[in-house]
This record gives sequence, structure tokens and C-alpha cells, in this order.
Amino acid sequence: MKLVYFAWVRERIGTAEEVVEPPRGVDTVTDLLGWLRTRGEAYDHALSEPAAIRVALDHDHADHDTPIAGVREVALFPPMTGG
Amino acid sequence: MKLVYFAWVRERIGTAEEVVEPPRGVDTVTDLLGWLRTRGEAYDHALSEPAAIRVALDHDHADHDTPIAGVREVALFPPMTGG
Amino acid sequence: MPQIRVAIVSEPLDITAEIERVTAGRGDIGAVVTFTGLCRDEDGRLEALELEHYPGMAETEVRRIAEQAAKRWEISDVTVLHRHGKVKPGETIVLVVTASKHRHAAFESAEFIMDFLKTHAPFWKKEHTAAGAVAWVGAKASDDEAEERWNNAD
Amino acid sequence: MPQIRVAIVSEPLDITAEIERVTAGRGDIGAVVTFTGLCRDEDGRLEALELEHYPGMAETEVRRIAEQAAKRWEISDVTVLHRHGKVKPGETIVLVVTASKHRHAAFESAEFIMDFLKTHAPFWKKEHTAAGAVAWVGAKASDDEAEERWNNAD
Repeated sequence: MKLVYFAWVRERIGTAEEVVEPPRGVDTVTDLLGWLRTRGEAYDHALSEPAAIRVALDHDHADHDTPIAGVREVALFPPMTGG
Repeated sequence: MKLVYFAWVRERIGTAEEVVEPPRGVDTVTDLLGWLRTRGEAYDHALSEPAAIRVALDHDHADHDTPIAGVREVALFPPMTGG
Repeated sequence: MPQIRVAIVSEPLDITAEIERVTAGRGDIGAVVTFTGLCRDEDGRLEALELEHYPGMAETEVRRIAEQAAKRWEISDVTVLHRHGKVKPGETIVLVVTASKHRHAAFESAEFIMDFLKTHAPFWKKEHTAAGAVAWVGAKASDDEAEERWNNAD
Repeated sequence: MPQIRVAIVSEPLDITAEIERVTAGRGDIGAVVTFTGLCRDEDGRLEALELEHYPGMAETEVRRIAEQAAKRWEISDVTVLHRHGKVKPGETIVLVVTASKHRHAAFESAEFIMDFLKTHAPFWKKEHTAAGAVAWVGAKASDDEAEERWNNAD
């Protein structure tokens, strides 16, 4: 599964993208965020307020309770400020 | 008092403007419309549906019950279709 | 104080020049909304529109509408240009440009101005069809309703 | 079927060309609304905005918003152009053009598109100040409320 990060999420994690294999039991976006936070201080800092993190699954906005099975690309980013 | 007419009111009356001296007792726009209709068939035809006639007194929109004392220019026209 | 520019003109309108005039050299404008009202050909039937206006009142009334918008919304610039005389299909009849820090002020003030122009500005449209017929355009009840909205809102 | 044009670009936008593209040779368009979102200088503090975007998703999402507008209103043409990269004060960040027979469809669809762009299009603004500071722009609650309106209306 490919993870991509944008804006301050990207800056805090320190990378724009990476490929990960989440362990069994990581079924939803919420699970994924929780698991990522265990991967180090940078992740924990970037994702410390999960409510502030927006998610897109294969380029589609998704809620945190959405299952991630079969998803190829997960994007994590702050609320958008375009327009 | 100067009267000016626009669009089909002008075409039906047959003139774009004229100066009139309404008789005593012609106090409001309604009175004026009634008096004008007595001035001939063209006027009667143009003003036969008073509710369809809009009025401006000295360049300001006005209701039919507005007094016309002291007004210099009365404009009569159909509902506007600009924009 | 907002800049207000109003003109009743017989020549085609230049939308680009108007937008540039509003935004040139300004760093405080975040949103510009333009409305362009065009002459439609009515499926090819229409040859031209003839716009009659009340020369003494038209500019005064259009300015009054622009000033009402400037009082009601936080806009830094408002432009309203209206054609009179003969207008061909595809040509612009009316151009409204509003500029503001905020997009909703720019959108709403432009829509307000158009709704009041339709019902308050002393202009009358006459259709000249390709077949040679000539007819005054009737006012629309929907335009009165559109104006009425603003009297009820906030 | 409405014409839909969407592009995410790094060059300055040409509003005139876009309006001309929409109206050229067409007799069925009565109303064109444009929205131009400009980079403000924040009282001279701002040197530039840097717009980060999600290349794989930005165009898809903007097109989806334009298509929603085209389904909801009777519009014949909709254009949405959005800058990415560095934008200087006074330059255009976003341009929306909607065309319709009717003015309210043109106004409302353009405002709808802007409200959804703000909350749904994957772009993030970073401010570079003249003093050398750099900071991400925070999302506004007012933008969420603006979007919410459309879910309640009609």
C-alpha cells in the first residue's frame, strides 16, 4: 500500500511518500493512523490530532471509519486551503 | 408639468414627451392617469390597464398613490426589461 | 469608500479592460466576480435587440443600485455598464464587476445588482426578428420574485 | 451536455481567453459569470503564496465538483482553472467561468463550485512573508459552513 503525505503532514513525517505493509488488524483508516503513530516520533507528532487529518483513498475523500482493504494509495493531509 | 413616455406607452400615445397643465383635483398619479385617458383614444388605449403602467417622478420610482404636486417631470412606462 | 463606476453606453463593452482597471496595482482584492449579460439569438430568430432607455434617469438609477450594494456588502469596487441602442446576438448588454476581500460579498453584491437592474433600471427591450417582426419584450414575474428575495433576506 | 474544462496549471491565467472561448460563436448563452480568486498581499506582508497540490487527485476532484454543478444547474459551459506552485500578490489563484441561458444558474453554479473547491480540492497554501517567515494557511470554519449551505438547500 502506497502512502502519500501533503503540506504539514508531509513536512512533519519527513517524506512525501512511502510503501508500507500494515499488519493484520489494521482494517480502517483509524486503525492505519494508530499504527503509523507507533512507527516513530515524527509520525506520532504529525498524526497526534487524528481529527485534523483528512484522508483520500485512491483519490477519493474518505471518512476515518472507512475500510482500507484493497486500497492502493492512501493520502493523508490537513484540511484543504485551495480556491 | 412635463410628461415623458417610453416603450409601448410612447408608441401608443404617439409622442415621446409633452407639457401639460392638469386641472384642479388631479392630485395623485392615479388621478393623472385617469385624466390623461380622457384626452383621446390613443391615451385611453395606452393607459387602459393602469396596473401595467410604471411611474417615475423626477427620476424616482413612485407608486400610483403618490401626490404629484411640485413634480416637474412625470415618466410613464411599461415594466422595465433591462439587464 | 468603495469605488463606483457606472456608465450607459452605445458601444460594445470591453470586459478585460474593466477587470484590469479594478485589479491593477491592488493587493487587497481577493475576489472578483463578473456578470456578463449577452444578447441571445433565440434559436436564430433574433436579428437584434433595440434597447430604449430613459436618458435622464437610467444612470441615476443604476448608480443608486450600485450604491445600495456597496452599503450592504463589504466591496471595494463596483462597476456597472449597460448598453443602449441596437445590440446584436452575442454582444454584451450589461456588465457587472464587483471586487472584495471575500468571495461571498463579491458574488452576492453582483447578483443583487443584476436582480435590481432587471426590475428598476429604466430600459426596455424590443426584439427585431430575422423575419422582420418587431415586438416589445415582456417583463418576467420571475424577475420580480428574484428582486423580492433581497427584501426578505437578512 | 455541458462543456466542462478543468485544468491545474503553473502559469498565470488568461481570463479574457477563457471568456472568449466560452462565448465565441454561440447565440444561446444569455449569462456568463466569472469568479477570479486573487492572491492578496496582506497589507504588504506577503511576498508569495506557494500552492501545494495532490497531482493525482486535484484534477479529478475539481472535475467532479464541476460535474456536480453541471448536473444541478442548467449550464451550457463550465471552466475551472487552478494554479499550483508560487503565486505573487495580485495574481490569479483560481478562475471559474459558468455560462447559462439564465443568470441565476450561472451565479449559483459558480458560487457552488468555489465553496466546494475550498473544502474538497486537494490544494494547500503556504505563505512566504516579506520578512522571510513561512507558514501554512489554516482552513476556515466559514468555508465549511459555506459548503454546508448547499447540502441543506433545495
